[in-house]
Amino acid sequence: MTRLSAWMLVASLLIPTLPLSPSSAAAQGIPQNIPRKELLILENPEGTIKNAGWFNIWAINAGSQSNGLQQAALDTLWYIDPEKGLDGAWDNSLAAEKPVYNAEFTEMRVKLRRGLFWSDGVEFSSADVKATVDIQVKNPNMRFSAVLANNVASVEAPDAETVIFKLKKPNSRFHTNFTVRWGAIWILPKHVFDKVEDPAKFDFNKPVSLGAYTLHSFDPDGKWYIWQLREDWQRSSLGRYGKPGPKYLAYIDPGPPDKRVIAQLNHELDVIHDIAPEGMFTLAKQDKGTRAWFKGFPYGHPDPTLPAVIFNTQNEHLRNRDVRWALALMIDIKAVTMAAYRGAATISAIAVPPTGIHPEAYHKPMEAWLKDFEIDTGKSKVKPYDSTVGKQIADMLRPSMGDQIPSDPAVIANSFGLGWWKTNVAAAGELLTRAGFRKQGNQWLTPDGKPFVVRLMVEGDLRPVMTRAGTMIVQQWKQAGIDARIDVAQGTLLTRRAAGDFDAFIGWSVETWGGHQDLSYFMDSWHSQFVAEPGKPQPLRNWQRWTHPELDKIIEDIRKIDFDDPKGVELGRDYVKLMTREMPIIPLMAYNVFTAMDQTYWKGYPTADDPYANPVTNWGNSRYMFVRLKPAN
Amino acid sequence: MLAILRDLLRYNLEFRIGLALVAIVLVMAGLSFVSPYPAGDVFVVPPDIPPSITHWLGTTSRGQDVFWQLTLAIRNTLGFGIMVAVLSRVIAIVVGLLAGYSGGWIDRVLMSINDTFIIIPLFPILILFYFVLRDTMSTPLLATIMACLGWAYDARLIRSIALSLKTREFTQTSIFSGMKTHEILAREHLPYVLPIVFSTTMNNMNWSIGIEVTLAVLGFTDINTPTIGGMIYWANQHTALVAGIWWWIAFPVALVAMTFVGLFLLAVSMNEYIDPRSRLARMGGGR
Amino acid sequence: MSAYPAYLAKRLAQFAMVVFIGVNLAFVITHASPIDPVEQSIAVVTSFGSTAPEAIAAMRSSLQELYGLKGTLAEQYLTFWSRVVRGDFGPSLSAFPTPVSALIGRALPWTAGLLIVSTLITWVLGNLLGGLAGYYQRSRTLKLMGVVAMGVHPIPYYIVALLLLIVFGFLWPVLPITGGSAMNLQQGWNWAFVSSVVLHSILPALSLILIGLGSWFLGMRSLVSNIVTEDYVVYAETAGLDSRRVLGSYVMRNALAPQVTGLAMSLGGIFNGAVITEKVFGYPGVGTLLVDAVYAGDYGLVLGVTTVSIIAVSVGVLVIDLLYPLIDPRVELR
Amino acid sequence: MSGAGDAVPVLQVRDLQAHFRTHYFGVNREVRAVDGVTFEVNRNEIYGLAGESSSGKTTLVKTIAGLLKPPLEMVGGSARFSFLPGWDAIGRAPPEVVRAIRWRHLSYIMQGSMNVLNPLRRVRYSFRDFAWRHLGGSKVEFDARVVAHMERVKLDPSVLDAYPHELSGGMRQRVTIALATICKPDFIIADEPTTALDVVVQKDVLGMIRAIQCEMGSSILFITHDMGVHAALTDRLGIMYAGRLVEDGETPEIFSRPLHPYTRHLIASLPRIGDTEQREGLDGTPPNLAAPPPGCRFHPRCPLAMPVCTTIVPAMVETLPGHRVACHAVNPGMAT
Repeated sequence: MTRLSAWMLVASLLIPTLPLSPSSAAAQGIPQNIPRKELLILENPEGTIKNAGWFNIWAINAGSQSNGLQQAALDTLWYIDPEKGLDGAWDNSLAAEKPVYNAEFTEMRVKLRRGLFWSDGVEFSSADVKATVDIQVKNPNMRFSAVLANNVASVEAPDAETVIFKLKKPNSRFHTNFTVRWGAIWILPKHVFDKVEDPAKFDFNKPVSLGAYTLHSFDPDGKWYIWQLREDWQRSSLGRYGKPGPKYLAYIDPGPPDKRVIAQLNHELDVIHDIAPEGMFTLAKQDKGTRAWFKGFPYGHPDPTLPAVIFNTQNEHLRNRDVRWALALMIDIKAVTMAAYRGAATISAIAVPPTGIHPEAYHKPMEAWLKDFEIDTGKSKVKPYDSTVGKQIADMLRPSMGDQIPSDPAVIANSFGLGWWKTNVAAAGELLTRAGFRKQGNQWLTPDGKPFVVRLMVEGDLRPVMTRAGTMIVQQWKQAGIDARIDVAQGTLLTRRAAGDFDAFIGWSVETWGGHQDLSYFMDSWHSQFVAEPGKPQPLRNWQRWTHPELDKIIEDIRKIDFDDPKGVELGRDYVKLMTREMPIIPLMAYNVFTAMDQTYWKGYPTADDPYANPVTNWGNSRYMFVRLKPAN
Repeated sequence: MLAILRDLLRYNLEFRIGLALVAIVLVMAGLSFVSPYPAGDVFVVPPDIPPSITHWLGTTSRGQDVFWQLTLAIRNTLGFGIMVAVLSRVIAIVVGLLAGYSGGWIDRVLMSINDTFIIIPLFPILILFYFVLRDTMSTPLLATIMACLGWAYDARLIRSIALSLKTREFTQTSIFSGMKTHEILAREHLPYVLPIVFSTTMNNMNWSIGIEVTLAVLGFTDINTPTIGGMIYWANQHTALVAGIWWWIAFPVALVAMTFVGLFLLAVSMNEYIDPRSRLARMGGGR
Repeated sequence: MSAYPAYLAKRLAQFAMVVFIGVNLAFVITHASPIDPVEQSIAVVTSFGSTAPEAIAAMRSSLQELYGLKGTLAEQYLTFWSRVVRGDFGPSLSAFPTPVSALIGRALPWTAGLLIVSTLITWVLGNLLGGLAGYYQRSRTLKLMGVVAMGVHPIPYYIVALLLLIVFGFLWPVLPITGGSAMNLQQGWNWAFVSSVVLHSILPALSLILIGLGSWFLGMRSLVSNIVTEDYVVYAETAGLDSRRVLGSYVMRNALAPQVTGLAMSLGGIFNGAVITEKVFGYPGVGTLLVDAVYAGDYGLVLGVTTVSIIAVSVGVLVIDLLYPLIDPRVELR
Repeated sequence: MSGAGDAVPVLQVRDLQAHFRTHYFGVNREVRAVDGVTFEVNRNEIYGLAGESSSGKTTLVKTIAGLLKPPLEMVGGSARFSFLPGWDAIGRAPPEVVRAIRWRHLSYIMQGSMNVLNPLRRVRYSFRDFAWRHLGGSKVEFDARVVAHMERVKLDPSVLDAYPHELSGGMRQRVTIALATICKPDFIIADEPTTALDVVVQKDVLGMIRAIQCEMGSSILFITHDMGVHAALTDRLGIMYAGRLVEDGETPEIFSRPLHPYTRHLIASLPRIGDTEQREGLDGTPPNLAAPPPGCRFHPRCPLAMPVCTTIVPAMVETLPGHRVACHAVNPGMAT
């Protein structure tokens, strides 16, 4: 019996490990049958794609975009880089030059490049651009139908290299629809879509590519996509910059943050889109080959996006400016950046991201105005701005982080930001009192005598950093006597945000170009004409559902001036002042994305030292990275 | 009952280990009442300190002391388990006794429903509940839902005991003496059923705590209330594992494993004591 | 064997009951929901731009029909059933316009494969070892295994999966910790793909096996230690039968019947475990699909996966029930 | 018929002792279930063993058959079979030797025979499991032999393909008898084989046992508490009380001249045709074997009890030729 039992024990231990032996030496997490040296592996932050075989990006809500489709295979007229760009932030991609408007901004004329080909050998021409507009206007259920239908009266293609858009009303920013920030209206292949009966139900598999890469293979379960460099890559718009380094690109779902870190430590994931700050610190410590945007602290790439506490200004209590300001004055931003980013954040008191060229255009010039800015609480007058908060954060971090923390005030201002609102619970109380609230014990009651409940919605582990910021703010509000609650919405945040089903949430309604001072990218959609009624879905970006006559005026003025007109900055500063007075959102900080790049196989990634592109893998711009990457050995 | 406990304590190793584990867990939970830190607050101590004299189990990346956080977490987790156990016990006893005693079509219908609840995969249903209730899904509500789903195994057990009780003489006597059904069930049968109820309580708590941990880790519960699952959830949010903050995950996992093994051992040893068959087997087969 | 038709009828009735209650549960839960799936769905679709009012009205109407929210409660109920019967849960919102059924159809084989294989291994191994432990009660090795089983068995799936992930993905990284197969392999019956699938399923399967093993081991051990005192076992021993034959044909064989019933009873629980394990290991099965659907707020997909998993588990139970007479001819005694 | 004169008994039991030893919840218990039993069974005879339930009959035959399992242990004495020379008890012989003997030379019809057939195994397979290795031959030959044997016990061969639960109690008992006798063993232990059967079937089965025994010339150790059955079937009879043999001898002799008060009581309690008066009962219950009374274990219930009975264990003495008894009242002054 002893022999039998021993045998059984050995067997039971061996059975599970049996298939281990033949291939345990081989790397598990990389695509098979492709030389690793020719392959760049990037994270697809969308994770596992449920309808993997859907490549029709022009259909609503369909398929993956960050799987390489918009980075490697699609193209449109222009790109604005959030950083410096390969050849300036502005890049004429399919277009040969900048857009030309008539004096009234009712017509936009585009001249296209010639000699560009779709991957099936058909030449790209103005007919494709015209079809992109016509097909989507005709099919109202397509992704860009509404914006095109609202703006375009007609589109003409007098010859193969010219497209003329006739607009329904003056719009000096119409070209931005065809300008890639994160993405844009991508040009579709007319010769493919012409044969399709219902373009909204067409899966576009396998996609015909206009970029330098074409689809090689993909996982029907949606975990990986592999793209291959086109033989005729020179016939794509990227060809102008030389041959892309990687012959293959793999966009993969590497799993939750810890698995991403493990994968990069094993050199099975070259570019991580984003991880928690702790994961970034770990990589920096353990993997000598890992490089982030900044060589040291705070590592992350600041996206031209402004995380903020976004109020639902249609909410009974939050429609009152005093209440919103009171909630802002209860926040201690130092604790929030510690909780969210472990201090690795760039704060911003004003409603413009402190990134790209914005600090020069907005933050620094407005410092004096902010210092003088005064609130009248009814009982007292306070100057809430504290210009030393950025420095305070740096000082707070120095004991634990040591030399990584800069001491040069200019560098501190760049990496940690300038000032923010000083925590002032007393003033906040006075504001609430003026709004008719009263305090019972340590509990604020609304004018109708109920506890003042504020549910702060966060996305949970889909955006850990924002969730952490939200929990900290809730704690601070609670300590100040608000019945604040955290509300983890996970993926339903998007729908609830659109439906206005929230009191407040951590997110962003301010997104800018970064490389260009123009603010219309987000602000145009803030016009009161787009604000939905309570309970009805709100169209893009003005999630706070906030309207103000002054804001409408600013927006309308911007529509009438040229994209590069210096007057735009003036209007932008007016916007900042209005936002500061009204506080419909509480601006917090830049969205620092911890994109970690492993230099074991590839070198030449974009970094703060060589800021030619945004490294973040789901941005359309990151295609510029491919032409600069060289094998490490 | 006390004599049984004394005997178990004296002679049964499994019971002793189980009791010791559960006692440690209970002491931990009790300590939460004297926690020097406010329960839900973050950044009250310096973050990321490994276990040391000042912070026995280290501190989290959220600036919480793991030890004190753990005391509260285990209290909430145990409280949840007890809540589910008590509620589901009530359902199980009522259904089990009623089915066993009534017999006939009542028995058949009840047991058919009962078997259904045993077969149905409950986790997707819980997720469905979470999905439609979202942030209105509070801890008591979750406990109630789980109690409504998790009574079936025990109801079946109780029914089988009730069936055997029914044929005993004293039941007949009670019937002849004019006692009503609910009186017979409550006064005559319940005492026989209670020991087995007690032992299944442990298993039921294991089940409900396990599900709570899982739901919490997936972010499907109220993350404001510190629980064991909630601690692991936050640790995952801070990639504690790869960041080397192992104590943030290791101690909650260890404590909850202690809870599980402790409760399980209690259940097993009680069961063995209660079940005459296995007791007989130990005494020597009877033949 | 004359009792078989009656038995069959009883089992089928139970199956119908499970499906009936399960589907009703799904109906009641979704209809008690404070959220409006139609508006939620419209919000998803329109948040990407299209706001043409006529289009929304048309969409609202078709979604109401799709989600069985049109008409009176009774009508809604019937519509819901007809959709369940047709297996039509509408298009997935997070993977629009792919039908929910297509997504489930793609994920189900992964889960079924993982579950069936790991459950079989668990059941066979657990019963074998537990049977040996119950029969050879003095073996130290088997006693030790009993202690280990007792220690591991009550720990929830998530914790065990997490520990395996730490050990094999981090401390000793020899096994793939995410996905269902290696990248860039053609799915099909070729060696590279199949071996990769096996390799990727080891950790998820192992966590299911480790936990499941304990309960079968303990269950079988106590069954066997009771069965060895049964007359027919003693008699067979008395007759000088080879002890392996006694163990095999008399003890284990007879202990199997309740263990088969136990298997049917625990399928639901095993499925719960699979959901969690899949999520931890990023395995492309229905569990991952379900959790992702919740994260994505995909109403139709959540409802579809829930309903399908209830039906799938009931079918599994039914299959076991129908096979049961092969193991135990005394069906009328059950 | 009587084999008393044969030179070598098939079974010789000498001072056999078997105890239950338990250690549970910290309490050590030792139950002397069989305590110094000595008797013989001769070739071609049916030796009956009588006594109340829990008098140790079953433990005794289990000890003899080498079937003890912990916590039951054979503590002392011997039980020699003529077909197992060189070993003083089956339990002490090596397993392979024992395996070769079982069923070939020694078979067993068990108490509670209703449950001795594996409920999940067709009868045919039980025969194969039990007997094929002894009888050998091809499967077809063996099956033919089984069918032939079935006919001898008046069973239809179709029974072979049935499951036990499909058979009636009497049929099942016949199957077990067929099973126990198919190898024509030298020695059969029959432990209460007819107890669960109704009277008519019981008579039928008893007749069959007798007939087969005659035909094969086997010896049977037959246990039942039913004195009527003993009277009808056995050649010689032993009476057990509280783990000890108190009397044995030829059955007619015992019935006609019972010496031990307990035997007398057993016989007296047999119903007889024409009985009118109330039978006199026996006070008290059988003793607790974990703490048996000192001296003669029967003394607390014995109508003839004397002071000596409470202290000294009476010896088993051949009082009359072939008739032994252990009683101070019958054999004054004899002690073990």
